[in-house]
Amino acid sequence: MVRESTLMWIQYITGLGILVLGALHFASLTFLVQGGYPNALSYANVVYDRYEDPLWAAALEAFLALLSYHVFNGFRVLLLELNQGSGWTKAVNVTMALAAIAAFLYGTRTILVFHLGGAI
Amino acid sequence: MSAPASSGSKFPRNMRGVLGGWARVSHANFERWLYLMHRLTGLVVGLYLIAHLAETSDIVPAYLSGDENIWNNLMQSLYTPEAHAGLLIIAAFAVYHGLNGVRLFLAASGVGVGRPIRPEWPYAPVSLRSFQRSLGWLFIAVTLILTAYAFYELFVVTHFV
Amino acid sequence: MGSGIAGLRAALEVARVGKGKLRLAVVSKVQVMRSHSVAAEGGSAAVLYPEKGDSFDLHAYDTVKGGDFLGDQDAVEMFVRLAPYEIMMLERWGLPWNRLEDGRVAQRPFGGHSYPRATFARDRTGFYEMQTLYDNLLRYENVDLFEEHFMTKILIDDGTFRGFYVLDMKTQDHKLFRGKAGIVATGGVGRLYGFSTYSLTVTGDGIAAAYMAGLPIKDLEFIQFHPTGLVPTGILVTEGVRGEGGVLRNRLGERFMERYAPKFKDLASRDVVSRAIIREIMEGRGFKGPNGLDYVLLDFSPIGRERITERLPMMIELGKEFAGIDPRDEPLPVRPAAHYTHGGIHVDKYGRVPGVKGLWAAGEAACVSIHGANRLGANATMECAVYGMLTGAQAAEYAMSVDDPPGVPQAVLEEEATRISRLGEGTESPYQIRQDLWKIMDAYVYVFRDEQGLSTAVKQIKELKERAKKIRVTDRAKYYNEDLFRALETVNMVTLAEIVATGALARKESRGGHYRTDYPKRDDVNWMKHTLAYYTPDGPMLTYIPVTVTRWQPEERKY
Amino acid sequence: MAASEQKQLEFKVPNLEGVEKPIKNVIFRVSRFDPDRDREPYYRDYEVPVYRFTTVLDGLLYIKYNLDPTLAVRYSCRMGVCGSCAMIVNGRERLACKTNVLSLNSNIVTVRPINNLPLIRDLVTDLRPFFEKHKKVMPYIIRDDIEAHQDREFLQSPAELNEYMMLTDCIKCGLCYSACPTTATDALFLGPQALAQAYRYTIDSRDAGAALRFDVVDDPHGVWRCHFAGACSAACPKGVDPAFAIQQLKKLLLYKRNAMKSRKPAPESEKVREGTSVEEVLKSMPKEWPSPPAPK
Ligand SMILES: Cc1cc2nc3c(=O)[nH]c(=O)nc-3n(C[C@H](O)[C@H](O)[C@H](O)COP(=O)(O)OP(=O)(O)OC[C@H]3O[C@@H](n4cnc5c(N)ncnc54)[C@H](O)[C@@H]3O)c2cc1C
Ligand code: HEM
Ligand code: SF4
Ligand code: F3S
Ligand code: FES
Repeated sequence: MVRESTLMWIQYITGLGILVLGALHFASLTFLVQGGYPNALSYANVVYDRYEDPLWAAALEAFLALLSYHVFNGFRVLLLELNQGSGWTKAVNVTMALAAIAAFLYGTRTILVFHLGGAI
Repeated sequence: MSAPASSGSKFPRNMRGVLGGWARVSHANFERWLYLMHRLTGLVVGLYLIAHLAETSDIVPAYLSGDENIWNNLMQSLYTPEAHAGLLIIAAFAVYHGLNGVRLFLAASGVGVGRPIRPEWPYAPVSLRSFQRSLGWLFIAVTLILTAYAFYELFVVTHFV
Repeated sequence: MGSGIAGLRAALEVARVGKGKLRLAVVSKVQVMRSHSVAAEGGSAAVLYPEKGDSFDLHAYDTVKGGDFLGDQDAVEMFVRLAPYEIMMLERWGLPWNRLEDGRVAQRPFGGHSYPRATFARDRTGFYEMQTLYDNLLRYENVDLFEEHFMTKILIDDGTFRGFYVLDMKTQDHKLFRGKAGIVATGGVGRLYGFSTYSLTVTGDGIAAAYMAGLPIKDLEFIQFHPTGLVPTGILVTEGVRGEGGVLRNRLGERFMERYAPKFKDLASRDVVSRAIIREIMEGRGFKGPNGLDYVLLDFSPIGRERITERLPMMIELGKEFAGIDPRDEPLPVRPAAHYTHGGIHVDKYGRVPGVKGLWAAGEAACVSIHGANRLGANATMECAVYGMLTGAQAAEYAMSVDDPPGVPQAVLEEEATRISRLGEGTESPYQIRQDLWKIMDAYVYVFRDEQGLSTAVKQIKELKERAKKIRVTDRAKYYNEDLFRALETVNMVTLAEIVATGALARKESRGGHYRTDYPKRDDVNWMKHTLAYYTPDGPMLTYIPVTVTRWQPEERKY
Repeated sequence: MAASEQKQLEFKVPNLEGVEKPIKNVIFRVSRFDPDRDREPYYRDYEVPVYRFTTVLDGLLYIKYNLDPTLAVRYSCRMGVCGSCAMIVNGRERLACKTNVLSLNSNIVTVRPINNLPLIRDLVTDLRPFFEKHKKVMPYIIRDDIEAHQDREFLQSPAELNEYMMLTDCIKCGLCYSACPTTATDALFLGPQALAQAYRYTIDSRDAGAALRFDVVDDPHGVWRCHFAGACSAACPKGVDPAFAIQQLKKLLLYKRNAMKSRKPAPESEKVREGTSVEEVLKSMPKEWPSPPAPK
């Protein structure tokens, strides 16, 4: 079994990572974009300037990975405190792990579709 | 709730639950508010993440079909003061949660929770009057400042000009 | 039976020795850590630094002298030699003693001790001892804790211990604890007094149960009055205060103990200091207190602020919260308060109850007679620990060597069940009886006693005894019926008060804690003997047994 | 007389006003519950005269003695060291015997049992789950040689003592357990008290049991379910500061796991003490049971 302290260590580290990448994400939608926020979400901006740029895509992908872990581990914590019993614990652990993976894969599809050339 | 009390006492469990326990605010100390807010913000931003993943995935059909409007229409429909108010809250929550998360990380690293003392009457716990508490206030202040900036981006440059 | 220092120490010893072979029940009418022993403050006396001038002889002599030569000296000698190892064991089990710079255990001066040998942990020594013992007991799986179980009867048959009759306070289930060996460690009788340092639960149930089972109760008339009970509540201000340098002052600001005990001054033995205080008050040099609680002052200023905070932190807390005074700035109002029961179930020097195979008594409930007529500070917790260990070790060995006991006759159990169910059908409030008893005891059986007062007391207690037969239990609930147990206690209290007052009336001399204004001298010719009280329906029957003297002949006590 | 009169001025005479005469009457609103009869706890009001030093416990005992003997309360030492009388007074976790009624500044004193533990009766809760958790964290010194000698101590400097001293003051009252938000829903959470004791023994320089205790606290319902809400420390009547201890424990788990596991416990004192052991006493003890006293 994975130790709880390992899981929480990762929780903290992913949290820190999210803070950095999140700031970048935030910036990319506001002052880094020409025209600022009103302009940031146009298809051109989103796809040509960011998703298709391997660097931006890599950053987003990392952001997604960290978030998937962090958020669903956070949910796991919350749910474990809500109710107890061995059935519940197992259910929460499995569901949250699957949900994290699902979220990650689903998000990855969005980010990488531009690089895989329509393979998905 | 069906959980067994560890000793199987036959008396009513008397546990306070989410509202009376997590969200108990009568006589709450500062850290307790921070805790409550951390829970709330984490939960809300986490749920937003799921919604956000769904939302952004619209770019895939747009790309595959070459019809940019699938995406642009969605963005257009979300370009409203209501949606922006929601985003503002998410931004504020995310900032608060992130900074407070750093504070918790520091606490778990033993930073700013004080040094062991000889307890003296009237007892004032070190952990509640050390650097951690200042940090709590500091991060709240930073959250407010960054939220103000988000307000500028989401409202001032979009709806007011 | 009992989970004070004595009970827990005994349990720990049994658990340790009988691992895998014995099953052990710790039964207590409160939760383990709520026992009165947690209130003990000052320290535990043991000879730890012979190289610095202390010695077993000195400790033994101090104890015997403090006890006004009523202590059994063979027991005292054994006790002082066992004490140091006990302190060391507690240390090794994790007790946070105060330390010297080199890492060894620190000690401080205490009343009546001619060497600073009170080993201490701040001013919560008893609390830490309890904590250490309790925590260590959790090591063992062969221990069952029965918390909030009230023992009402000791079952003895044919000169052999059979078990205890116990009520579960949570559910009112009647339970029979059958056993091969039993140890009674149920503490003293201090709550016979209203102005008392004791916890509200110290009602001497074990002593009463032994008495009702026909066992002799020894020396119960000797009650210690601690000089410094905080006015107005009676909460203890530890002797450690005077140990660290605090002094008593009267209304004129005099350090009056210089007059009464030129050498030991404020650190004379407790009976001496208590009498001095009452004398000051009677002669008009005390302060007028509320509700007749006149007092003198305990001045902390010689100790120094820093040291008070470091070594006597709880005094600040207690002073502020219960008298509104910070002892670092102002002296505390104090007066003598009932504090220790010298007497108890008669046992031999190993803690065995004579005539009842398989039954031991330890701690304040027992009277080995180490403390004689007046206990020195810091000797009580030490006695509890030492005798807990001693009785525990014997009980474990004994239980492993004898066969299972036969059952207890059903009739006996039914009789007890009926007694309890009958109880409470009357009209008298147990609380009123208690309060009346406190008035009597505080007035007539206090520091100074005399013929007239004591006979009044005996008479009035007999009336209370009649009233107690018609005691009322208002609460009819099944779960946690506190009312019922307070009533049971009240019955015991009245029974015990009668022994105290009768014994005191009979003892026509002054010795240690027992001071008769009409017989102000000690009388070694006629009264150098222990009182034994036996139960009869009309009140205690008193007989006497001799004191064991080995090396120290009685002499005049000077402090 | 004049001289002594002078001297008298050096002392402030304690001000014990208001001890004899009631200052005011206060309504005690007490939570009542009998599992046999009631489905929910309910409040009942009592009027209690209050003196200057009347504590909430005094008030409850007044009710018990004079107004309603059926009230069930748990108490013992009445001086704040035994931990019996934990209650929630006017919304806050407190020891009833250490809470002065006047200091509450309120004419209504609401008293109810502490949270998160089974309720037996009126103000009495079942602390067994709480004690069990304390037991779980192995609250004792762990090392091989505890019973190797009984004539010498393990050395510990005052500084080493200071490391954990404030945590030794825990009276196991359960107030922190009642205040903590996690215990309100997580029945398996070890709770502030047990976790603080786990740290207290782990950091004790005499102990070598870190590895064992780490296994217990590093559990899905262990130390990580504390979110530094600090309610425990705010509630503690003895200044124990569990919140501090728990964060320190997390720190050990995150950064010093291996160092703590292999830490050498404090050495024994070289100096040997004199004394007698039980074995010696028991050897010399006459084996036959003493007979009943023959009075003279
Ligand atoms: C305020 C104060 C301070 C003191 N300070 C010091 C000091 O500094 N140094 C020192 O050496 N001594 C001191 N003493 C004395 C010392 O504390 C006591 O003598 C000692 O604690 C007694 O311990 P015990 O184990 O015999 O009994 P207790 O601690 O009184 O324990 C009695 C146990 O028996 C149980 N019990 C009682 N009746 C029943 C029943 N009917 N059924 C089941 N269980 C029952 C109780 O629940 C309790 O667990 C002090 C005493 C007081 C009052
Ligand atoms: C911005 C995106 C983030 C999201 C969506 C998010 C989400 C969550 C969620 C849902 C929880 C569980 C809530 C709970 O246990 O009460 C949580 C817990 C946590 N988060 Fe985040 N988080 C984010 C950013 C961060 C950042 C930047 C940090 C900084 C290090 C961080 C640190 C933590 C920590 C330490 C916890 C555990 C808190 C605890 O156990 O009390 N998080 N997060
Ligand atoms: S830590 Fe404080 S509040 Fe918690 S049980 Fe111990 S003394 Fe009570
Ligand atoms: S209140 Fe609970 S969450 Fe942690 S700091 Fe104390 S244990
Ligand atoms: S009665 Fe002992 S702590 Fe309140």
